[in-house]
Amino acid sequence: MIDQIIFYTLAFIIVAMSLMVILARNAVRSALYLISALLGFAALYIRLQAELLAGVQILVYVGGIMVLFLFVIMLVSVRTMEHQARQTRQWKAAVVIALGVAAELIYLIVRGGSIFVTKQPPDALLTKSQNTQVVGEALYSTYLLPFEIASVLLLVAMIGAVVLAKKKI
Amino acid sequence: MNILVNYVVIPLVKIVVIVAILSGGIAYLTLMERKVIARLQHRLGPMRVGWHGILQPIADGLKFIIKEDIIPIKADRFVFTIAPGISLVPAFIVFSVIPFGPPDSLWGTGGYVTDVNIALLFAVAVSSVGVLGVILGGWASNSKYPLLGALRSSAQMVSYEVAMGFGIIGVLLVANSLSLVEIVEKQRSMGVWFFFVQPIAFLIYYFCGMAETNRLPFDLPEAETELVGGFHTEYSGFRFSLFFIAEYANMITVSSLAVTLFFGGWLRPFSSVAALSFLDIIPPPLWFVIKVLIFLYIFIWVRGTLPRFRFDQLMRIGWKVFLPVAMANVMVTGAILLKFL
Amino acid sequence: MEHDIFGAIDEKTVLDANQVVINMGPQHPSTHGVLRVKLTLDGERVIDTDCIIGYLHRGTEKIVENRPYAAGVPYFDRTDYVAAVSNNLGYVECVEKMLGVEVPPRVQYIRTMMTEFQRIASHLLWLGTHALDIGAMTVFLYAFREREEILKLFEALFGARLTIHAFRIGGLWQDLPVGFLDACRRFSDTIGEHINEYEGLLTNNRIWLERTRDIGVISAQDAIDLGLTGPVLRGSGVNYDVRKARPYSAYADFDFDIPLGVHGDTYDRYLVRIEEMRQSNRIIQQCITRMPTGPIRAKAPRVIKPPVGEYYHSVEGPKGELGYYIVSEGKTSPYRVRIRPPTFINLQALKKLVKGHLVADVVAIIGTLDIVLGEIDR
Amino acid sequence: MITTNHYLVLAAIVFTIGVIGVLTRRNILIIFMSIELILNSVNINLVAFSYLLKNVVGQVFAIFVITVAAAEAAIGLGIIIALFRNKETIQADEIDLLKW
Repeated sequence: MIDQIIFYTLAFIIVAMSLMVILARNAVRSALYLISALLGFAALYIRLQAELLAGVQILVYVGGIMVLFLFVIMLVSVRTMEHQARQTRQWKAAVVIALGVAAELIYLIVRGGSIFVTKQPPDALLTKSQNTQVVGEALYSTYLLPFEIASVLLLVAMIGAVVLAKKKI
Repeated sequence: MNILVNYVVIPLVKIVVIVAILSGGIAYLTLMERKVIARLQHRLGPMRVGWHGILQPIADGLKFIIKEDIIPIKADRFVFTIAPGISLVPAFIVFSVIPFGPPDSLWGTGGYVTDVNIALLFAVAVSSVGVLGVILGGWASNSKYPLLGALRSSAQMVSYEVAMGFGIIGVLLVANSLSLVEIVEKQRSMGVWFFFVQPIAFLIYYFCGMAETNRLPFDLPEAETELVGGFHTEYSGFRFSLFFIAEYANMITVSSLAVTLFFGGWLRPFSSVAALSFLDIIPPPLWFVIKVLIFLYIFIWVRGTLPRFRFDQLMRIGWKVFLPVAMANVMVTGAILLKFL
Repeated sequence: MEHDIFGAIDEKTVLDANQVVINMGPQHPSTHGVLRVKLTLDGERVIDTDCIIGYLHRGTEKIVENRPYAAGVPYFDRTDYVAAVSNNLGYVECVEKMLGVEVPPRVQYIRTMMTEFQRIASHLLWLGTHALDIGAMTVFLYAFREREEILKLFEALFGARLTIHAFRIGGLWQDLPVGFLDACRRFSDTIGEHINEYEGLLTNNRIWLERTRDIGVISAQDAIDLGLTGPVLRGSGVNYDVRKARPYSAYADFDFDIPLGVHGDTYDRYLVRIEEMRQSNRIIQQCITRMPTGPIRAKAPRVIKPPVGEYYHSVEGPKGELGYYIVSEGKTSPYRVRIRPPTFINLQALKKLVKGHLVADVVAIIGTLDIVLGEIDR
Repeated sequence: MITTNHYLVLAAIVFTIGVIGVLTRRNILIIFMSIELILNSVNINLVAFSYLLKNVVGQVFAIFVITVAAAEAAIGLGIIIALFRNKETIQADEIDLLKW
């Protein structure tokens, strides 16, 4: 019961905020709604016993990426464009196609859901205070190569961003 | 029924108590700041409201509430209105994971609202949300000085967060846990405060904490003599006071985390030395408060002494001094732990 | 870029993605009054500055042209209102020069002493506000503590604290009150320690050094070309001080040094002013010990009608060469009075000094120029 | 009773919202934020399966996704700034040099 209340509340928040992201007139408002949605995601992760991920989500997404977004939004003063049309010309077709895809996805999930063992919510995935450790172990043993690649990716992105944004180096 | 009591009633009571204490503490922190700064400057500070200005915070609070709440006509009303809240709420939320007393205190419910296994990450992550309030407030004012302040703060807070995070990792390596309660327990079982194990990490954490809370010498986002108050230039009355409270709450957060991570939280000094057990006459939460007060005093002391950095100098120190030193600290700590333990 | 007199911001600059035009002042805590600086910024870097002045214009020069000579003195309290004594001295001595009046030595000594007190007071105010602009708030209150003592001395001798009307043409309003010299001695014995206190907070402070070193550098040649005077000029190493170059009052009698800077940056100007306070104190001490006795008024005519001609007299104010150019037609009021305001001319250097620096440096540079808008706008 | 299906459906909905945002909005920044939504919906799937299978791999991959999102945000926003400098617009359909 509590489970359901929590899930549906969070789901409602996430969906509503996601909708607001794409409907808002102003990019800053959009960012604000996206932040709310991201916090909702973080709460869901806690619900799914991925505490580390929840923390990372808030730290990296809300405290980092969204700050970057707001920074850029402020730099490219978007207010001047508030009065122009929000949508591109092909928006009706886009919505129809996207909804079609969604219907298909949901149909498949519901029909194919029985493939998954969905009878019981399993016991605690991992006992308290070990989630971080287990994720860390996986990252540094089995997934060491992807981890290193990710770090290189970040380095490349950093250099790329500097090169792109800097007028003269 | 038991669940209801354990997971709703008891935490709720604790939350109410902590929020009440914190609000009062913040109010009197402003008085403490004014008094301490005044003493540093051969002044008396507030003297009129009550005995030696003891009721000054109440008068200030009242003034903030009854002042007109001005919203500039060109401002983005919605964002402008909620920005102080965004800044304030995370500052308070962090206290949900900070332990004020040992787990067996308070009739076995623990001297904290909750002990989560990612408490430290949670604290750092949530306090990083507060910067959004500053940025949005500066943007929504639709005025140039606040915008400059917002730009400064977004750059400053993001970069100091990185160094701060690396500083904390040093503690994590030693403590082997993200739970703040366990970190303190570890300091008890090791018989030494982590400050003596990780002095560099502490210094980095504390300086970055000063930067994160926009205090001198890092108060560039609000620099009143440059940016006329920075992001809160256009704010007045109650909304301004929310930003103000958030800043002071953040000061308490940084001090509390510093105490918890580096100075043994609620532990008395030399908790492993039995000969000093007479110190136990002071209850653990009080030890915690005493230590926090010392750090708050240092905040104020620094403000009374130092000039302000310039923006490029600030960024240079963050990226070129604190971050490399913090990283080196992590590596050296890791190497020592691997070699000897 | 042309701008109209009200400094209206033209649209193109606003739309340029990289540049922001920002108004610093006239209501800004660090523009020391009502200076308005229009900054063109690229991020936080200053590309261009425009000073817009005149918010405090009261037409002092024109008013004085319609007053008797003696009635002109109080108006000059209000030009550089933090250094009223120096302003009075310049005007009074200029008129005395026109009349050919020789004032008694006691008057000269008192005038010199009070002017040096005024220099210390003015520098203290500068130090306090300059430090506050850079963020060191405690120095501000320390400096004001000592300035208060000086203002008390002024009150005892002149009857007022800020706009003093210190001197009269031909002498003084009253002789030194009883115990005044002792009070002066007490002050002058302690000020040295207090100056050490300020220096302890600032001179070797890393942040202070970072904020002031190599900020707003001006070379000796540029400083001369711009006509800068006072500590701003001496900070660049040019040895020019009216007190030494063209001694007036009793300055020829005293021993004092002119501190000089080397690099011409904000830090050097800071050091120069700090040292000037010490030197002023030296002069004060010499004044106290060698204070002559005698009359406090010269024989000046009751109705002042200087002979026809043009006269210029300048003194070393706290902020630079403070000159008075008076044209007389032989009537009871001057035909033309023109002040050479040191800060008005020093302010010209702002554009040059600020270029390429950050917004925070603009504040430091305005502070280091030690401007007073009462004098700039007159 | 909340099953994995619930999470999957939620993820699908958010994914669709993101796709609609990308396809319909003109403001590049909002398109970008829609992409973040899509990435997050994928993360929900990963974490939900991680929970279901009692396997931490899902969370590991979610962390990789967040890493990629961070890299992408840095680069993307850099591109937007460069674009804005040159074109003075951030409307997607005004940047159409590659169109016929």
